[in-house]
Amino acid sequence: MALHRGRGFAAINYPIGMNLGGDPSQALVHSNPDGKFSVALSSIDLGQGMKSVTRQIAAETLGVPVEDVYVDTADSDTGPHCMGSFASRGTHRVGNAVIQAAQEARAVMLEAAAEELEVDAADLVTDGRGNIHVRGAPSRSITTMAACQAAQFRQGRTVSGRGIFLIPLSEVDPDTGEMTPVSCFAHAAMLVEVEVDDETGEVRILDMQSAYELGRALNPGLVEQQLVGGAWMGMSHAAWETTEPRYPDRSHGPVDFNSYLMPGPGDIAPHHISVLERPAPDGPFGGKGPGEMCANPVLPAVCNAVYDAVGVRIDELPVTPEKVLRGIRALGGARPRGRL
Amino acid sequence: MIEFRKEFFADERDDDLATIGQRVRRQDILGHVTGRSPFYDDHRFEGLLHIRCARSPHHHARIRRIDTAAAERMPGVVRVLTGRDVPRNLNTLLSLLDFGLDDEPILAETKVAYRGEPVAAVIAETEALARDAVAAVRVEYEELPHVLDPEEALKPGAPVVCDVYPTNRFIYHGKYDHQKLRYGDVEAAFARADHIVEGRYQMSPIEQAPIETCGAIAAPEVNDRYVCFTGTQGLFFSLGTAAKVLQMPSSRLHFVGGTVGGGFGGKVDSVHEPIAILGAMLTGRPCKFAWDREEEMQVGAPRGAERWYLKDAVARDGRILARKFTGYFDAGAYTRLSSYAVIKAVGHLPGPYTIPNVHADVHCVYTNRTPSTAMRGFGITGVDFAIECHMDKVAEAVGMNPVELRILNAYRDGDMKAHRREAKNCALVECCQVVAEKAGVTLSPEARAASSRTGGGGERARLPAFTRTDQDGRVEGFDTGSYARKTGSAPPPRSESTRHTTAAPQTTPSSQPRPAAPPPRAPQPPAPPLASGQRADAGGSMPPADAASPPAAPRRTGALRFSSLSGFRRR
Amino acid sequence: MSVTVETCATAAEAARALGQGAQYLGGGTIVMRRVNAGDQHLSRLVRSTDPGLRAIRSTSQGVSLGAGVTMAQIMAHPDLGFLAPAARAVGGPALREMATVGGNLFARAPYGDLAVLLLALGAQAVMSDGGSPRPLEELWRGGRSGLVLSLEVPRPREARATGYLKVARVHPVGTPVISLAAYLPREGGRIRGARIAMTGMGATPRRATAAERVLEGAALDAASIARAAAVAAEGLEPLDDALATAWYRREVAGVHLSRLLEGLERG
Amino acid sequence: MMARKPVTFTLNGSERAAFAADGQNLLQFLRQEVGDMTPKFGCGQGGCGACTVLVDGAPHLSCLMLAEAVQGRRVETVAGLARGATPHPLQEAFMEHFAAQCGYCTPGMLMAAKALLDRTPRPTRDEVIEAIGGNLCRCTGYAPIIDAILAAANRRTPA
Repeated sequence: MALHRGRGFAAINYPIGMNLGGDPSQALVHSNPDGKFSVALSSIDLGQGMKSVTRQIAAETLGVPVEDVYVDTADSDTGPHCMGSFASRGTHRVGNAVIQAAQEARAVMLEAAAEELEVDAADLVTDGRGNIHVRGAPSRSITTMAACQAAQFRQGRTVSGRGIFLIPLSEVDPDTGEMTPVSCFAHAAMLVEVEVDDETGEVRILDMQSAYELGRALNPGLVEQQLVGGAWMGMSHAAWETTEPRYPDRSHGPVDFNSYLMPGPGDIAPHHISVLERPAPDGPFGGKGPGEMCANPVLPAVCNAVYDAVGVRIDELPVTPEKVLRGIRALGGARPRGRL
Repeated sequence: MIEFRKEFFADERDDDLATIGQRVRRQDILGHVTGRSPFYDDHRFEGLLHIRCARSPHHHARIRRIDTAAAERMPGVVRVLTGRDVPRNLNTLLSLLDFGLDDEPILAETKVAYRGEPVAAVIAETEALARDAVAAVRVEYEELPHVLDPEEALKPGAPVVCDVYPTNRFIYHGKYDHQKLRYGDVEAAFARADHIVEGRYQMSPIEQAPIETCGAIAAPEVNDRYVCFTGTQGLFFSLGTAAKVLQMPSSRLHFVGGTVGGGFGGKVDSVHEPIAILGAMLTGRPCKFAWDREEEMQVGAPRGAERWYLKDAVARDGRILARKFTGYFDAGAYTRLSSYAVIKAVGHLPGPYTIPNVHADVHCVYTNRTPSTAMRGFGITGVDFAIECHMDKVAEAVGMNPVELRILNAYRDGDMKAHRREAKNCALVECCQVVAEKAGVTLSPEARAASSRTGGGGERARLPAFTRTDQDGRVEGFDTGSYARKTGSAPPPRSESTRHTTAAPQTTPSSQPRPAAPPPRAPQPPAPPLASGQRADAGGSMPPADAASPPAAPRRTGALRFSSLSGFRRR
Repeated sequence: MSVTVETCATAAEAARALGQGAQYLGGGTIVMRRVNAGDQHLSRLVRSTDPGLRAIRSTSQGVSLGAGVTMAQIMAHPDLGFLAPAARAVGGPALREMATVGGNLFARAPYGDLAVLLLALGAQAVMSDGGSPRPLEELWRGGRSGLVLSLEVPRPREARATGYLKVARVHPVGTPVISLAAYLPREGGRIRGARIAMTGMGATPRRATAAERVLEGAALDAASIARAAAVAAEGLEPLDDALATAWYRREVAGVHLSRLLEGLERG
Repeated sequence: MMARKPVTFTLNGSERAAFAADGQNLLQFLRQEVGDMTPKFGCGQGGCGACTVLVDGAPHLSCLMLAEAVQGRRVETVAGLARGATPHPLQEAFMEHFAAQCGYCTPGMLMAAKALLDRTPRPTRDEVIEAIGGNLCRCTGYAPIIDAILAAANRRTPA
């Protein structure tokens, strides 16, 4: 037998969010008397980190420690409207709504502080550690706790804010397809190395080298989660998954995880990720949303790598050992290309 | 193994923020590692009932009779629901955005269009008893010819999958049976190209496979409201759908969710919430409706299969002069979200490259398989697979390094894109350069020097002098605009006529007394556009259609417009 | 179906209780899945707490495995090294704590990662209805009566004589496309009593009799391995399922057999 | 209705007694009758490991185990993993290494990892992979989970 190595490349961009019918999300922010803030959303955290990234966005905007913010989601009685968590819209749409709400709440907090310090609110800054002080004069300061207590118990102000972010409806021209599909794009390039067994058609994914541009990485830990997990899903789509192994025939459809195939912990390949950050002009602190695009380049890169290794084009996913073996047979043997 | 290449675009960022950019622990992580994060099914209810569905064994069949008597008599069975119990038993998800016609029953009444389509829902004391009762539901079917391949479904004489769309195609803007993209003149470019590169690509249907299956628990709440704990990905999407299907003001619904065991697009369809709430309404007890793993895999809507044909005109030096797409989204039996995936895909073409001539015809096609829906990368993943496999073939055709080819054709700031908006904030070139550098791929000095921020605009910002358009796939008589206005108004009170009006597109009005057998229905050639228009109207405020004579509706005109937010302004 | 469960102190009582229409519940990895799915063919389940069913006894010619012995027990047992590779091939650690020898015999194809090795070794089943132990193939041919109490597994004369190979799409835990086991005892360098078995090549684990015939009396070398590989799938009926088509299994059965045998040849 | 059988067992160190319905599996029993919601339903087929609990110290798939079979035995779930308010080293490592996203597979993953570390305090990477081989995660791509388990093993003070 012979094992053939090959490398395949792919590059993609990804539109952030949906535009059909307009794409709004809302947020409400308010503080407890002691200056601890709550963010109310009806957005969904399905693992992507919605609660965590909006918490950081709120803390950054309010100018308070992240520990002083808690995000509550999702309850339709308390959380204002949100389209939902899909289309990589969460960070961008909800994040922007949270910024608007937090800015409104921050303004009240600073007015309250100004009244206590007997200065102009415009001269006040937050230090992100729970203090508000006069710009350039850290000694003239008040804690966010004291400011919020004053607002509520002495001044009768609500330290709260409302936010909405809307990407307006995009009309689509029936004849030309002219439209404004989205507000910003994320980008990725991926080079995958595979090893193909020319007697069995089995493909092993050996290594992944990637570069992802996703706007500002609002939380490097959350970004890493998406990119590592998403690339795994890309591998999985490329060479394992299908609900209909004989598509379009419906026979042999998997009904359990023994027959619905996904790469296990013994199949994963080292993934060397580089993150580029070109802030989105309209993104929250320039953030875009890596949630979906991370999987996409892996599919074609794997197919291109298989071609590079044995000369077989797989244009129908998934890349099964059978398709590869049939291809090798049709060629009368592996035809390594070595183009990369 | 992750690095942050801060040197790129550093001048566009201030990296001195306090919390943003920090590797802060997840807010929900302690709950996750202690097993205390409250997923929808982690809320306990006294006297919880369990709902399971009886499902079609056929790809396509007329329902002659649904007999639930035996099931209802079984121990522990509280109630058996059929379509007649659903206040508005016809819906399409995107009607919340005024996009598309109601085409899918919550519980099938007159026919089933895919294997696994629900025809009855058993409510029982335990899951085991519900399963036993499901096995006792007797349904008489009259099998109909079925079609499973999207291109087969578009051929004359193909079985009609969904009566609302008699040509097995979604209708775009009330004008065409597919979505067009026309930019420049691809045919002229093909004529003068050095290379023509063609390809056919097939994306497989894929299960979102969240480890937590889709489901919801609904219970009567105080003050004549219902609480619904759900794993939905769109809380108000599901709330709005339930309000419409149950003909109930949203103020009587209290949805709780937000902690979901994976979604990946598979938890948008709002299949479970309306039935769980209906169960709670009709039994007065908490009801749980969830899929088991087998249902999740074969009944739950997957990422739809997509088939793409690409044809490129390429110059000797590797510049792509034109790219032509023909795409087929296999929507399965009902629309769900596939109609939108086509729009999103078309807005994405021709990929991250600046190509002066682009042409696309993309069809949302109905077949007799499980309806497909969103999944991570929806509308993009499949066509990106096609585009990037195709780019590899183009690189080979012109004898070029595949990375160089991408950089040469990459879109840059200021370029005009095929959907006629200027590109900005681009970074494809830089991603390619970084990977090449890491992987030891040698690039030419030009490719190494390239930048997303230079070399764009100017000539590349100009719209084509001439764009070839056509009327192919023109349909007459659709006016989904009026449809949109109608659903935009307060839902009419539940009545037979209301119910049957919404069901009117079906050729067999369910007003016929059961178990009367409907007239047999042989495979028929796709109805002419006019008929389809009438059906669209009938789906509107027309009186119940009579089986014998199709509704004679006044022809409407005017293209469908995505009316924004009508579903939401009223809140 | 909603089931009733009867627990018996002894295997003999369990065998009697089985009677008509009842299903024996062992480790649960097969039957409980059917219970969870509401299988309407299940109404009575019978289980037994008989410690004998969990017993592992070394005998003169080999070992006796109670039908209730789990994969984890086999892996942990000092005398069962020759079975460990197959036991480890069954599911993940949690499943192996539950999955039993008896259950693996009746696991739906292409499962049976242990059974295929037991078949290659010529293991025989001791049934509750008395009588002499039965070859596994006889058991699978039907006419199955009573409860499998234990398996008599001959100990390979030489450790080097047995080989095991599992081919799966997912790692480390995956359903077999094919699993292969070979027992090739040698006398004076010649193979005597060759036994080769495969899962995925029939409705139950099956012996590759054509390959056995080629190897019988031959020396294990490149030539005989090639001849055996060429006829590996002869007379077998490869499965057509979600994991692979019958065509694929037929095409690669020989490839994997030769890889298994080459491993044995290298020793 | 079905017969109900009393089951007495130890859950995370404390004696528990509850009634199990005939044919009820351990997962349903723990969640519905006992009220420990930490083991999760993923498939009911033994294919995902989300329901993994320890029985007498060994990992078991609670969805495939007859509830009454734990009579008199010792059951551990993730609810008993922390020592009071102090997270188990595995929990600490999972938090630090971002080893959970949706968190639904996490309880089963943690119990599979605990079973490993209880027997093999210093596992190799391959041993970790083998130990979680029966536990599916759809979010993380496994790498962070493997890293977290190895980190926990290295951090853990010898018991």
